[in-house]
Amino acid sequence: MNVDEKQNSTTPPPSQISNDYLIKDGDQVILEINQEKLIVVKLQKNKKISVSKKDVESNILIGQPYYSLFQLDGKTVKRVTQKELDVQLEGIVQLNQTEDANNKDLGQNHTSQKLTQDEIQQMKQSGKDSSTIIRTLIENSSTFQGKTSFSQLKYLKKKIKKYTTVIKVIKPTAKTLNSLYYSSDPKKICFLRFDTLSQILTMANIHSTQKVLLMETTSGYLTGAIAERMNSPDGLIFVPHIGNGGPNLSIVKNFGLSKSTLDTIKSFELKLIDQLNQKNLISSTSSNNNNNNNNHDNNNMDIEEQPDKKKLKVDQTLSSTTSTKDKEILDLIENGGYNSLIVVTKYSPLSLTLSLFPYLNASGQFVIYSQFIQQLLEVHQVLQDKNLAVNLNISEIWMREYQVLPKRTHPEMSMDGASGYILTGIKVKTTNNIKPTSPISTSTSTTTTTTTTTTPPVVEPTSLEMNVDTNNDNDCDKKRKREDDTQ
Amino acid sequence: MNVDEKQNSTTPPPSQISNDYLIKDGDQVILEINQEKLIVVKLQKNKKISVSKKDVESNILIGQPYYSLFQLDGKTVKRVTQKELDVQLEGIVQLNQTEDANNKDLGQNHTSQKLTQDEIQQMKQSGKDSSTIIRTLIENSSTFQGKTSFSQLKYLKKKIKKYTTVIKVIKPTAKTLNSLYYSSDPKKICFLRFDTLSQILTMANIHSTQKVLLMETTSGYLTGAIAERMNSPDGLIFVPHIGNGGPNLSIVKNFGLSKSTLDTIKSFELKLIDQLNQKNLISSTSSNNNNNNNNHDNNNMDIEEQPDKKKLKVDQTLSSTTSTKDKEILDLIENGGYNSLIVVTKYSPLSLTLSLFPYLNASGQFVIYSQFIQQLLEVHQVLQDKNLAVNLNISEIWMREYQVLPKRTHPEMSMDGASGYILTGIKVKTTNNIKPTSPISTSTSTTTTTTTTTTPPVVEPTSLEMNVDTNNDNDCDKKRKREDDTQ
Amino acid sequence: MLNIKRKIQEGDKVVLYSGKDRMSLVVVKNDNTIFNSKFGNYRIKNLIGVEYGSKVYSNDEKGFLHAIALNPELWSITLDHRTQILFNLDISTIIFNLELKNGSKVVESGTGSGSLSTSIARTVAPLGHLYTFEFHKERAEHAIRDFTENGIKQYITVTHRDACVDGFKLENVEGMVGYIDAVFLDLPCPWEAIDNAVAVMHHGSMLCSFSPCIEQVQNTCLKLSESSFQEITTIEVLIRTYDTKYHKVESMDLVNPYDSTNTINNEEVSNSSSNTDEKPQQRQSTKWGQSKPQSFTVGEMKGTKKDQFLTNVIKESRGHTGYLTFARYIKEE
Amino acid sequence: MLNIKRKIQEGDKVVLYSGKDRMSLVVVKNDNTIFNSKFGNYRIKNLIGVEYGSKVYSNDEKGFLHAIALNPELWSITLDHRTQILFNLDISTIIFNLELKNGSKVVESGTGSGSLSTSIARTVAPLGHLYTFEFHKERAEHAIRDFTENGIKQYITVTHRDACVDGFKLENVEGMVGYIDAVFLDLPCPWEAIDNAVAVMHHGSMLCSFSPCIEQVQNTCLKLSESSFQEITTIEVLIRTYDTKYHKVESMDLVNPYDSTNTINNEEVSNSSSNTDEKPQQRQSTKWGQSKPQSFTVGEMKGTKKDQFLTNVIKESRGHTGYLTFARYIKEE
Repeated sequence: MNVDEKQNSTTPPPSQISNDYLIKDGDQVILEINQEKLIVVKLQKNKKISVSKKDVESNILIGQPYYSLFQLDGKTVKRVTQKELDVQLEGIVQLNQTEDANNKDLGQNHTSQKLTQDEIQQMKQSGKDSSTIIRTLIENSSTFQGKTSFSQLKYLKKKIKKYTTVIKVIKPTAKTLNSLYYSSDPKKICFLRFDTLSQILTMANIHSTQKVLLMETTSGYLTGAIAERMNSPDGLIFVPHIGNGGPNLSIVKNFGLSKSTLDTIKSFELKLIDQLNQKNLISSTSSNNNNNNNNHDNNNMDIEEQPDKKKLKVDQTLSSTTSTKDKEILDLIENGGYNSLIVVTKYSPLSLTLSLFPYLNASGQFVIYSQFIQQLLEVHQVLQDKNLAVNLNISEIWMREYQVLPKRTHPEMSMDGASGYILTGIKVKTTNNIKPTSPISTSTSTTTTTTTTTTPPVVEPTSLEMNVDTNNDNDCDKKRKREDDTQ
Repeated sequence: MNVDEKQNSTTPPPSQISNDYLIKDGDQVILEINQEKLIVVKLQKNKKISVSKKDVESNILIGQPYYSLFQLDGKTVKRVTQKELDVQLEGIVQLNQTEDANNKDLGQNHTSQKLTQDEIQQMKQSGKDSSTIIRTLIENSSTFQGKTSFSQLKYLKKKIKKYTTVIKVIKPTAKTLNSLYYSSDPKKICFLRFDTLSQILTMANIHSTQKVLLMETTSGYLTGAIAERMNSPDGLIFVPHIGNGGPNLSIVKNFGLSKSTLDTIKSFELKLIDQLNQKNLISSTSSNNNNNNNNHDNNNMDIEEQPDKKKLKVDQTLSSTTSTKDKEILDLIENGGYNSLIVVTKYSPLSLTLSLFPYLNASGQFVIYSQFIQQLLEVHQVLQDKNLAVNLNISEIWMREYQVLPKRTHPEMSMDGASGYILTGIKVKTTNNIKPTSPISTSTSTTTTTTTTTTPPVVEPTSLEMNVDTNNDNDCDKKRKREDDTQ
Repeated sequence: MLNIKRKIQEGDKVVLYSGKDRMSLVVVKNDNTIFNSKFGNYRIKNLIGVEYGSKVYSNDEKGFLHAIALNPELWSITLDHRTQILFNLDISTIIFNLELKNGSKVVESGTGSGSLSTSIARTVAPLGHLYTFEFHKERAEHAIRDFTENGIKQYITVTHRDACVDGFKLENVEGMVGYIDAVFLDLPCPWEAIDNAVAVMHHGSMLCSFSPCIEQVQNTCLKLSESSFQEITTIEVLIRTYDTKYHKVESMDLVNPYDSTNTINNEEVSNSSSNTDEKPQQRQSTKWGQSKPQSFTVGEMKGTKKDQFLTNVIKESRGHTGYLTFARYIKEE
Repeated sequence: MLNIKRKIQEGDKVVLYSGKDRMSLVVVKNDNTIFNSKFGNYRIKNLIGVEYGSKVYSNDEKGFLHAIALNPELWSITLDHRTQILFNLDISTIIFNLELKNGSKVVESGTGSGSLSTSIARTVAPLGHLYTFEFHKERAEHAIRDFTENGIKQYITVTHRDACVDGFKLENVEGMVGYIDAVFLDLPCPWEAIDNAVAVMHHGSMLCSFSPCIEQVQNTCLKLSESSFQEITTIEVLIRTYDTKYHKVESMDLVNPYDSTNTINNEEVSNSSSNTDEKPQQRQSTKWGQSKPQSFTVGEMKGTKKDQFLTNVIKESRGHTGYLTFARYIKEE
């Protein structure tokens, strides 16, 4: 195969990039204010937005590229470049170039400014631009000249933030919205830090055609992040909500999602799932009373084997109390074909996870998040003891930021210690095990039970601790004794 | 005060440094073999030790400085310097100096050696020195010349380790012994990594005159580490042991401790403490039955207030079953004046901690170690609920090693994730609280009870979560409402 | 790999799972292939028609495995380590911070094992595309084979090229220059490729460079700050995986000096006992699981031994993989 | 600080503890000093004769504090942050890896806040000695004051000197050159002091350099490897402190589809309940503690709220402090 300089024939269609990155009327945008604070606002033509207690015309922003900077200085608002801001800064005053100054003789006393607060306030209200104000402040500072250039720059930057406002208009995405909520109101998004979030999206195998069962109390942030990534009318995001006040998915609107993607988000009351579980449990225990108790936890898992019978039963039992709309939902629950289950809530995750678990396809992936490892331990234990899942892992992410500067490179001195924990795993079928000799996929409960009975010493291999190369496709090490295996 | 160039008058006596760092007859020493393996051996004049299946005369090592290198090559053993080893390495072959070679064309096939295993073995047995053997191997290698200098060096070093043994004689210390046991048999020392260990020694306030209550199953490693640091006849290390087979403190002998320091280590059966707790509990509940149940957990804490009475009682109740030696021990238990309690065992720490806790002085520091955070959580909860301690913290240490090389600096690619957890805290008295107006140190149970009763809404301040400057010695913020305080 | 049916079909790549460190990848063929493992031998063709997630017994019915659907994460675990691969957590972080989604156009250099490429393809498919560049010819060819077998080749263009020298422009591809949403660099000297990256990026698009050594990061950050990049941040992510299982916990039975009603151990056992209401079906017959507390003695002292479900950190953790430097390209006007 | 009696004496420095982030240091004097705090006002002289570890009530009897004995760790927490201080974990690691013990002779530069000096003095006293060097005169003087007040000055010699230039030899001190067991450097350019360190060290003694930036580490390691040092290792230690307390945990009451006998929440509450056998005396009357599970509703759904004793990591953790480079001096013959 000749691969040199030759490419696949599928040329993707060119997309409307330039337009995507222009600020438009009606956009929800993130404003970064003085590199400190992030807010989200909706821009509407001829309307004003409020930034740092000042009014800004939306029209000034609309039509400009995203990530542009706008300076609110004195009484004007105008688009600026970083270079212009740098020039402004340099223009205020010449910094010390010598290495002699060393702050050494500076006491703890910071009152080296000769101007009074009133005088400064007056300058500000007179609409003077920030450069002029700061230059005046420096002229009236008794210590500025004795500082190192590093300290001088720090002083300048501090003052600039005080007397001028620079805003950057950021395009809202899962990433930029995470920065916003994680820094301003982390509780609103269940303290979901970007690294843990990105791991959740990966481990739940999110992609355009996925069917996702999502239990969240992140005010819609997680729903939006998943929908953004799927960006497709071909998926399904089923978001049960607790209570009859409707779902709280308020953050979804900030993602700028297309209508067809938004339509894949379906939210209904968790109560319906709970009722369904109740009905199935009662009917299965009464109808299967001649089987052993191994079966009662599997009745929800053989939907595909007996879809008509099961569906019928559900419809009958619920029909007296449920509306037509509820029936549609029940259909979505039972036949959604969910391959991902994600639980990120403020509640203890065990009951929510188990309640939704029957509707995840076998071989589907799930991710359960909690701030407390103990809560995941409970879920892990139940799933393991009931053999409901394999590849169960509790993990935690440790993230560091670095300062990379000439001669001053080091990890940041403060770090965020708490990114929460996630439990990941793959659901497996617990019955209908495949015997090598039995007719495939027609195995009944009876043969399964027999199989299990004839092999009492079989031990779940997940409990083994072995350090074996995973790239050995044909592990022929059959000589090792059974005892090793069951250790 | 003039501090320039002037020092404190206490000049410490010069110690026998040179002798300390010479290998002596009878020393337990650590041998580092080929920078890979550590073993501990006892050197005795005219006796042989076994290294890599070869015999080495102790006499060759005795009298040489610690950290010296000895090379076992062919049939000889001689002291060498690192420089000599480097010269040896360089002398074998000229490495590639060009950057052209890049290993790119090398397949996975490593069988580029033309000599057979038999031929190599023959060279080795003929007593040829390693340089000669390796030179021959290189001459018969079809790929060596095509490798980068980096790969060539890697190859050389690997071969050298195979055909020659270099040992370094290391002075045993808590640090070097930790490397040894942690790498070879971590279970033996309860998986205690050096960083966690060093934090234990600090947080337990170990110093020359400390009285330490130490419950350990680290085979004496921790006992030795504490004794080494105290290095004094003025301390006391009380090490209860479980079972009547005597304490397992086998590692202590490897520390090279002086007799007077060794004499501060006292070990007796934990059973005696348990019996004492039993007796105290029975006598206190029967004698204090007119008091409320607040008191029964404090009877062991007012030893100092009523030492004679208490001591008498203990002697009486135990006298029928205990020997004279046991009475000495009981005296040590009750009047040891322990200021540190350390629990590092393979057992669940709760029962051991509570059993020993009465004998720790108030204001004394304790450190409890476990590999499982859940076990420390139990201890933390009980100590907190019973108000037995303050400044309770569960912590964990995260340690990284770095490779620091020109253009190749980065944290190590593999790391040790498990250093265990420690619970630290300071014991407090639970009764005999000091009322500002009451006569100090003569408060009785009765007044104490009254005090507690008159202040029902008092809340333990440790449950407060506040972010306050700790350097504010006179926090005058009295205007804040009581509700804030009791939140 | 992206649209797997619920039942195994001929030609599927299936993960045979028998433990966290024991996963094997097999291609299901309708012939007499036998899969041999520690847990018995399995006739592969019997998998056809079996539902994914099923438990499959060995020919002698003594062992079993689970048949699991392949996905990019399992792929990156099971592929043979023919070169240094990026690990899942780095991959997750890269994809999220590059703001990838269905529809994104991405440039990657080098392709390496294809483990990141596979994850990117999953994310950007079907509307987006990945252009990946690999210096080593054999690796490029191997990657093409893998992508084809995994059914994602229509989303990936593999080019054998030194991107530092020859750049990322593909002559006969339209909609590339100025249309690239994200660039990922895993190169010995990433700074040498940054001008070439800029040549295909658009305003607001993201770049990520992965480097193991801090000196590489320093050079890269310098180059980025001299070029038109903003939001330059360098991070490192590490995953701590917990070892979670039943442990035999031994506890000494001792008098509790703070409570006359109890020995400490009894108390402890009842407090910290794990889910005792659960009656798992299999566990009861194994030596692990919710066994009754057992007594033991050391000399004259008694203790209680009990299974507890506990976590601790896995001792041998993966340490540093690399530093991730992210930056956004802001077109200067 | 080293040989504290069980009862508070006049002149003692006592830690008044009212919470992890609320510790104050007071010198006990027999006068009318009042200590004011959020938890009431306290007459300091009343502390005289009180046993350490006692609970002390405020003048109005509404608040209380605990009187705790001072030690180097509490000292390093309570001292005002007049310069960057080394933290406990770094200090522990330094002392252990320098192999310090009673009797060690140590050189330190710079003295800084004296927080490491205090810990070293505790460890090497009474047989050993610390020679500490400080470039800033005020800091040196302040350190001498602190060491005197803390009763450890006899173990420490403070010298105001630029050790990079003038070295560590003290002319009128015998038994220093060639007798130093350990050298600790916390300097902007530690490599400039290494030759001076070697001049006082003996065969087998240890050196540690603490630096925040990797470039400093690179220069230091280079210099060490060019000098007669072996076992050169660079590490970084970080502490994770867990936030451990009662949390109100809310759990939804739902049908357990895997168990007909139970709703999941009931099950959970009984399983994960914390030490319910414990009957703490104070907790019962507070709003926290082992309160009975409470029901709550969200719309038509029911849930159960319960206090659970849980840990999580403290969000605002201390990140990087510095790299620690250790090396052993091996005298070349």
